[in-house]
Amino acid sequence: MRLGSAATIAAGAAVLAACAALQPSPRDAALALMQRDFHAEGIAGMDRLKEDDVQAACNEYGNNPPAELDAKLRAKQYAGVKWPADGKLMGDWKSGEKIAQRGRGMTWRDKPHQTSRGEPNGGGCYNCHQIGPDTTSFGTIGPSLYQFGKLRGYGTEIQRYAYSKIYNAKAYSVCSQMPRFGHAQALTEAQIKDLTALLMDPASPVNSR
Amino acid sequence: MQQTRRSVIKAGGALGLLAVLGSALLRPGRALAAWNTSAFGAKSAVDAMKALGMTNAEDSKDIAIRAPDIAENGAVVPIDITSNIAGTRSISVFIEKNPFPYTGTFDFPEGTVPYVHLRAKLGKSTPVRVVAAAGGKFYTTAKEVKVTIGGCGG
Amino acid sequence: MNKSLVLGLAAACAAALLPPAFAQTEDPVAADFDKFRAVLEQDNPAELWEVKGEQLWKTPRGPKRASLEQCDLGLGPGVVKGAYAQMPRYFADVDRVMDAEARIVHCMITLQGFTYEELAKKPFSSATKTPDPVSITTYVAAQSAGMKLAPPQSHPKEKAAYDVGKQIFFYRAGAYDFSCASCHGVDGQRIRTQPLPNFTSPAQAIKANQGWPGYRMTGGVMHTLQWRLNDCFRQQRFPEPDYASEMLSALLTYLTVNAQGQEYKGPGIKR
Amino acid sequence: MPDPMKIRATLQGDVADVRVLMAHPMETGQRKQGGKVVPLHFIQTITAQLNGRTVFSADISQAISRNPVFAFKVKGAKAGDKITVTWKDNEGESRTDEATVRGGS
Repeated sequence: MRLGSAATIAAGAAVLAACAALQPSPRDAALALMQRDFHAEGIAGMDRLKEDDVQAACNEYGNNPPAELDAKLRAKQYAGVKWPADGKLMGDWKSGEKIAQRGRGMTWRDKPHQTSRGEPNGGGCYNCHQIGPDTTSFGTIGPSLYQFGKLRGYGTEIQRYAYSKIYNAKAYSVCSQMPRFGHAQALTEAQIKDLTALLMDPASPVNSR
Repeated sequence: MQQTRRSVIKAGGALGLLAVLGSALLRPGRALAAWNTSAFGAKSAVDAMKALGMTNAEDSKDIAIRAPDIAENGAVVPIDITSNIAGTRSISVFIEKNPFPYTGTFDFPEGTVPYVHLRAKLGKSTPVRVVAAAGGKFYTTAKEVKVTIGGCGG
Repeated sequence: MNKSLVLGLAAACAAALLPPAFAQTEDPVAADFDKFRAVLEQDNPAELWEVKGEQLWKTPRGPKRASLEQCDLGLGPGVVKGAYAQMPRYFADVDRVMDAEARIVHCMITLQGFTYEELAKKPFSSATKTPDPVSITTYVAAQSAGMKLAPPQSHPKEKAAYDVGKQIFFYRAGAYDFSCASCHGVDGQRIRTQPLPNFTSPAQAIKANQGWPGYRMTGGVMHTLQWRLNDCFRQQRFPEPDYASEMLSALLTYLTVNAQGQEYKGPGIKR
Repeated sequence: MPDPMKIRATLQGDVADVRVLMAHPMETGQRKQGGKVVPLHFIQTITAQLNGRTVFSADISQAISRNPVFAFKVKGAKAGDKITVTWKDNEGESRTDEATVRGGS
């Protein structure tokens, strides 16, 4: 009886193990369900559900990847930043303000970015950040950028930081919630220059008032 | 009220921009009072008040307007109005910066409390002006309401 | 970590007309919004759809000329009272977890003979038309007003739906690297002027359900949680979720179970 | 045929607190849909009667919010009294609904 019982238990355990192996993990089940229950719409294709290396690391490690992987990914993202060919990092802060205000772009209802039919995308910056002194309906998901240049200095290094941070925030913090506007081709080089000017031009109200 | 209405009729000769919709609907008990096309078609609160015969309105602290300082959504701004002026027969509302400021007149026969709750569309930040009619005279006050842009729809 | 965040949300977030300055931590604006939200909720146009939904529930309709009074929302055929507060739940007849609207759609298909395709074609309200499942869901939800949320977690598939929903909630992907948690995973944040509840916190999780179905002031239309999740995924820059899908039921299971035991006040008013 | 109103009339002492929800698009004539302007379509007049006597009336514009909500207070009402509300819009459509005044707390 003892033996029998042990055998039963062993057999039961084997079945359970087999079941566990067959049972997909919650993550695999979620991926399969999303694959089945989303559909491409407008410019938002099913490819958007696929993680790239950065997204995969943040998903796997709860937005806190091990230091070594984190450093590797950051370096790779930074290396992908495309610097302006003319070497100028600053555009027009007035146009930057409009880009910061505008939240449109990249959803399934939007047209492709800056095609003949589509209007230019916005950065939606005010959704998360305080920036200029005149807009008080700003979000608080990101830090205040008011007086960005005034507080940090107007030097080239800070300009490069601002430009590359907007281009690819993951070059500095792998699991930052900030989109990679240049990397994702959500904003053009000229637009990122305009945003850099909004933050860094001493004449921009961000710094002058 | 009757007085007000009669002066309205006198003042409101020409049918304005909105003539096409002023189908002159008559109501029981108010045979003389038609929907005032020229007041509703006026593009400023001053012109609308003229069309309604509401001249020389006197500033009053006895009209209470309860509305948000900042409206969460300009499409639906709740407004409570109470007149504490004895004998108030009507309350009129003007949203000064709307394209057509005159928003409505609410009549209170004897026995009805001079109070109304309404919800209005505010195109942008604007004073909301109220004129109360009592004893053949007009009393007014206003409250500023700011309209913001919000987030993603709660 | 995550100090620099930018979300690029919403067509609604365009230019801003300006309220007086307010500090980032203190939020008198939100307090004022709450006060007048209560005024608005006292007379909620959503009640117009409750009335309509009740008629739709009780009237024989569809190719099969049947009412929905035999629809089982989990508490037995025809039992509406309290059903909404106890969903999503497992339904043996379909062997899956369904949220309220998914179940109503299921009943419209099986009992009344409508097709999923016609119901899913234009499932969200416009200025001129409110789809029937929206009105019916509003009616059903109103019959749980004042009750505590109690989505069951006893069936293995209900537990699995919670785990899967949690994965979906935290899954970062798409053009902007967003997940649901990008907006709804931390306390005390705001997008533009709109407070963002943290759905991972038991105290705030109720806000995922509270006020839905809701009369939305923008456009003056009635929307359900199906719309809310659809528009979140749009702004998350994801592809579009299928209407009344199992995936959305799983996500709703996660959101609702997190708010277990909290009082649901019935249909509300939304910005 | 327009959808019914929802009318609630509750006594507070001898004052009936009357609250009315109306289903109406209240189009401003400025909204576009599919590239076309949606024509003006709005309620212009409202009257309310208590047991047949007019107790409240209003002329309103398109600036009243979609699906209008109004509340007013009538003195001298009793439980069981009939309150009737009628609206008419600029296209000549109208709707009348009735409710019974209920005792308050």
